[in-house]
Amino acid sequence: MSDMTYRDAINLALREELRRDPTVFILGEDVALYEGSFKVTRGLLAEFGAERVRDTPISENTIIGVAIGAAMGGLRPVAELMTVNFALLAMDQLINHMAKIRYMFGGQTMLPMVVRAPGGGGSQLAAQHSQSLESYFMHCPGIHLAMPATPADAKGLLKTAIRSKNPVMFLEHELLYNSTGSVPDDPEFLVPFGKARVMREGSDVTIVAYSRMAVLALEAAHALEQEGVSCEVIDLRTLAPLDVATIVASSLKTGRAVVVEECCGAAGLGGDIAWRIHAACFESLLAPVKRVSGLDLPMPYSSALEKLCIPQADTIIMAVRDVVNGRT
Amino acid sequence: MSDMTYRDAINLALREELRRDPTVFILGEDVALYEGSFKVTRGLLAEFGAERVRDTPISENTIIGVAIGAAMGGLRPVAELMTVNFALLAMDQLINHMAKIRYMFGGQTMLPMVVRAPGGGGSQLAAQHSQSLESYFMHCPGIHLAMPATPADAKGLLKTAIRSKNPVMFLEHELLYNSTGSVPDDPEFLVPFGKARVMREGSDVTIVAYSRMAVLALEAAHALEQEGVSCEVIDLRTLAPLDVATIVASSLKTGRAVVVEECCGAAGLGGDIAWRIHAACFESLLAPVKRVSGLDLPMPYSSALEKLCIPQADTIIMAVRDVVNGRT
Amino acid sequence: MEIKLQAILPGQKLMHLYRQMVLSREFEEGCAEQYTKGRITGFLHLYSGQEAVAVGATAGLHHEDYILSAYREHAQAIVRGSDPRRVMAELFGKSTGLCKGKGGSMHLFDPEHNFMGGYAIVGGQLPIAVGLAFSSVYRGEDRITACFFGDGAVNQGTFHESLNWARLWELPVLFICENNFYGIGTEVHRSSALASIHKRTCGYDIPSEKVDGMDVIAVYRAVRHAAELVREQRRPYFIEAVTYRFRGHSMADPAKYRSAAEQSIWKSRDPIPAFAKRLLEESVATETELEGIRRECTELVKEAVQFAETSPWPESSELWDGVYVPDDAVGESDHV
Amino acid sequence: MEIKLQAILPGQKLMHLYRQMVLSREFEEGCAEQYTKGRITGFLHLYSGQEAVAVGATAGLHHEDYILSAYREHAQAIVRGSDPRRVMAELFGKSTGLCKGKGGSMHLFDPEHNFMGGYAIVGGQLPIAVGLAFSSVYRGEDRITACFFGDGAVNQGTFHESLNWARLWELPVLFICENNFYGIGTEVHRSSALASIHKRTCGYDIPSEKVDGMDVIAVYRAVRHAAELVREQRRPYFIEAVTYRFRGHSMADPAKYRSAAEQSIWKSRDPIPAFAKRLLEESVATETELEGIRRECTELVKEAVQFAETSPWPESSELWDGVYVPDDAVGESDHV
Ligand SMILES: Cc1ncc(C[n+]2csc(CCOP(=O)(O)OP(=O)(O)O)c2C)c(N)n1
Ligand SMILES: Cc1ncc(C[n+]2csc(CCOP(=O)(O)OP(=O)(O)O)c2C)c(N)n1
Ligand SMILES: [Mg+2]
Ligand SMILES: [Mg+2]
Repeated sequence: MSDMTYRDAINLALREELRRDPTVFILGEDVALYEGSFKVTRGLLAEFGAERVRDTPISENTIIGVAIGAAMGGLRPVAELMTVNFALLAMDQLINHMAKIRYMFGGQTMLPMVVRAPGGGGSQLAAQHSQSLESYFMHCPGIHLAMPATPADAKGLLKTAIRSKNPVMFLEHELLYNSTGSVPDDPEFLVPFGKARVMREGSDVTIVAYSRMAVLALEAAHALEQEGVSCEVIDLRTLAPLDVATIVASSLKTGRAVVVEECCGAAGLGGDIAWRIHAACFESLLAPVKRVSGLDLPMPYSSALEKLCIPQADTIIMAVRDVVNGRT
Repeated sequence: MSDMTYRDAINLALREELRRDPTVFILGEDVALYEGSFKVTRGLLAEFGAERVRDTPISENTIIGVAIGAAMGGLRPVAELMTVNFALLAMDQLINHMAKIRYMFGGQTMLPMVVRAPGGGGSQLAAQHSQSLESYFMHCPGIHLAMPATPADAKGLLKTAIRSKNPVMFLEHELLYNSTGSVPDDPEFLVPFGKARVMREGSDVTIVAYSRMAVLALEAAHALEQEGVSCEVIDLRTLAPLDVATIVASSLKTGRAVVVEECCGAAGLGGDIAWRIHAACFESLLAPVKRVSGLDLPMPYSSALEKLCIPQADTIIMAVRDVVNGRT
Repeated sequence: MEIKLQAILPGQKLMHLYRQMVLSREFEEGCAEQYTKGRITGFLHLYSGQEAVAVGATAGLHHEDYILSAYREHAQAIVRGSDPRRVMAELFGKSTGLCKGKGGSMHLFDPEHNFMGGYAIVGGQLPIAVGLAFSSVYRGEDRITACFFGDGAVNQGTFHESLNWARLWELPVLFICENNFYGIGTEVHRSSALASIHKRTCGYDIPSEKVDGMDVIAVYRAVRHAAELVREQRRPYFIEAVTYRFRGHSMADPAKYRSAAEQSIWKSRDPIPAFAKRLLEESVATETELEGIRRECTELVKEAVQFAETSPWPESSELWDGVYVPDDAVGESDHV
Repeated sequence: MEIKLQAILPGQKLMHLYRQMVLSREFEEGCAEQYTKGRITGFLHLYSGQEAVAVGATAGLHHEDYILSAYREHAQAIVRGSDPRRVMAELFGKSTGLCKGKGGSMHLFDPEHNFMGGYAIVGGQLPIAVGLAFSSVYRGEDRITACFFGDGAVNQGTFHESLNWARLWELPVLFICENNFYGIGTEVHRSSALASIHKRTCGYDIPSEKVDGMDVIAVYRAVRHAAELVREQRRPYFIEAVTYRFRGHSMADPAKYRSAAEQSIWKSRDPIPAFAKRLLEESVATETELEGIRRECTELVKEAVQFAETSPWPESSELWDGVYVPDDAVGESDHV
């Protein structure tokens, strides 16, 4: 075990997989010489050379298309979109192609590729640079969607993603890059997809979250403990596949649930999860499932406004209190 | 009142608004000379000329960008995307720009524009041409989303959309174009946004649907009547704004609800709606809210497989039976 | 003075080209019939008239070279070697289809013949072709990637991004634009600022040329030459093949936007009789031999239809096959 | 032999250009200071070094001409007439900001001055500019649309689609590429197959030229001439202004990818002292006058900072303002 940042854990995963498998290569805007806009690919050009760590033009749709072609040709591309906002320029290749190619070609090819993209709000980057687009990818069959909350998961999930034979969207959170945690040194450390992690056990309320929201949920749970409310916190790790069993088991146990999503609430993935809890735990729920979501607004720039749009530990705390007190 | 097809009702709405307001113009691939891939714009070039009914290159992202610029410059563009699948090539302009411009510029401009796009599955067009992408647009604040089920609503909602000062996604269903109904002749006939229509009153179960799914829901309700099950069918008409009040009032009355969506279930908008019912009617629900969704699969081509992926009247009937019988 | 056919290719090979063009035409006309009978559903885009492009180009490539195309790709797959029976079965939506009924007319795929797919999003195949070419270079393979697309595709962003990228990374991509003058009902000069498509590569420093797409030998020679350049220099090249589709955009299109005069001029240039004429004139074949080929192809298409007709529908149990690769690490599996 | 400044523009106007460049520089350096103090947050992309482009170009346009830009657009807005105090307040996120604190550094917008926005998606403003130009033509207005973007933007699909479209529809768009040789850390020849950017318009039949973007007069003359062509002929035109940013891509970038030698060559061509020298040499101004302008601009920026500092934060009640236009027919309203 080593203590390291989320950023370094991702860097380590990339490094280990580049070492392990010569078909793995990295492509993206400013990933090589500049070492990544968020410095996630630091040192990789130096170690692996310009053949395997490749800067690209600012052509997002083609970055994904090239990765698709390369994967079809037997390589294992790891593409970086500088931020997830730019995935919107690549939706054609991501959704119309990457997600559908295997199926529409009758299972005759596979696309072992990963698309990494940092996202989320909270740095006053305004409407075009602060989106949480996870619902878009969860809503698209044919791809997996991983969203690590901790450095260890960042490493273990990314390694699984790179080794997977299926296309994986791997969404990192910009505000987690500097967070630290202990990370297994074992180069065979993998975190399986579709297995949520119970971050904290509890008996009164289940909080379901992912990525940075899981970190905030844990914070909220600590605070709530002082008030005598015992929260079970579930970090989903992957949204597709979704570990419904763990969510449901916990909700059945506690009888109350809060689902936290950073993305907008309208047609957000939290609705799907909340409905699943409702449908599976209908008889056992002591209160309606509560959702904590990003506001249905383009993100405002001003720090004074931005913080109102993104779920905070406090928002989660209030939601838990409501659920415990039977308020809707 | 005149009997006409959904296609003709849309054509009429376009025609009336083109006549009424000289700032309205139409652009899209093959909308003018070819009169539209689905012949929705038939006769418009002849009546309004090549200045106002304009063919474009196959450049979807720029079709939307040009419409945005034109709207910012004071016109009222009605852009056609040949099918909604191609909206994925334009997500940058739709989501990063159209939806955010007014807000990020502090409300100093407005974009009175409409993006029309046919969509939905059921014609054996396979994975890249059969998508139902409404959740993507409902999940994006800053735009309105209308999805008419009947010829009258097609006309009235489109006219409202064109007159609106806000950007509207107007999603038509390919399989409804030939459906017929009576449509008010009044050129001032408008259907307001955010007001669902109770298509049929009932007392046992509420079925919430939209677009073609509402037509199927009504069919299912007729069949269920024979079994003595009384369904209230709600056609949402617009998904954004969403008429939560009507959904909740009906669900409170019947105590049971089925939410039907043609799009994939995972992170689908039906989850959000089902959760809203659950949250608002927690004490009154006699059974868990049931969802009927498109399967979480890329659409297969073969008619033998395709029909399994799309909700049918029968699927809705079974879901209603389950809800009535308390099965989950 | 035109070079004699047999100075370009041996007689057997010439006959093979003829046969492929005839088979393509017969196949497409067979599809039209089956569509009219309601046995083929969905969109159906036929290739009749453009055969010289697929046939000539494929002959100029190596079998291990990758080929990608758009949705008007039956002939491209068949010419590459795909079994016409399985192609027809795919169009019928049967489980014996090339893609098990999952893809249909617009999504043929045959990795055995390095036919890397038909794509239904205009311009969508271009970046993928660039990526495939990159994989070849990365793996030290000698193959090149040929990517077909239409005149309508050249105004998509992907065209621009892909050409720039292919040249920048020095990738062996042979771009082949089949200019049939129309994107559905829109004539090329109404969609392209510069209607002479091969000239559009100037902004990417990619050499290009225009070739008569109604002349199978012209296409063959241009593509063979270009493919060699691409293979040796590891650089993209661009060919505009000028051609014409004899039918509407799809079976749903009566194609009223084209004048009768225009159509008849092009029909008079039908690549199949034109090539037959040369074969006869230069005594490569006799009329009897050509007739034999035509009959044989008609028969093959009949067989294909019968195969498709008698093949089973996919079982509902096959529905979930082929979404994901079973993958333990990922903790999820499907039925493949 | 160089034409004398006053043969090009009257002395007062020349002084105005100088003042605008100085104000832009002072503003940007003021921003850097405020960023370091933590008062400006988010991404901050400064324009220092490129002033001659915004100032020269704006002087060559009419005030009713539309201008759009990317995210490095403070100077473009201010030069157009936006109040520096309200621009600074926007960067602070205050409610007195140009966009009420909703947009920030990357999204200035000032319709009063026909400044139609800063956009943060590389290449995103190009199609919008084409649409604005179309609206002018449709309404019979005489204005043209000038669209600024960087060398990094030319490989986006939107560049291609927009240039083709502008030429096809014959729209009055003046494309101005500010080639500062880098898209973040990637030098132009590592992203563009054809690094000479103005040559890339050959595929669209759009005339283009390259101009020295460190020379405000050269930019002014080129843009004035181009704008007249665009206005009269109703056709697009393309200018590549070769320039350099003196700072990193954003405040977060130490810009280590550029050699000290390269930087110092470009700094020696700083457009502000270069223009000052000419103004003095040709006796358009005295050193005292120039000094006065510099002091005045420093003062203006100080005022702007103070205005921003003392302005109120947006109230949470303002959060929902400006999403939708209140609109009865639509059955929904917001608080605007
Ligand atoms: C992105 C996208 N936009 C629009 C369409 C609808 N569409 C299908 S084919 C076509 C015309 C393409 O013309 P061209 O590239 O010349 O090919 P051709 O049909 O002539 O073979 C269009 C617009 C599509 N399939 N994909
Ligand atoms: C679509 C998109 N991709 C990537 C980015 C990240 N990004 C911001 S600026 C930039 C470089 C742009 O370079 P250039 O166009 O030359 O403008 P400059 O910064 O030099 O003014 C990149 C890649 C973005 N904002 N938008
Ligand atoms: Mg064509
Ligand atoms: Mg630059």
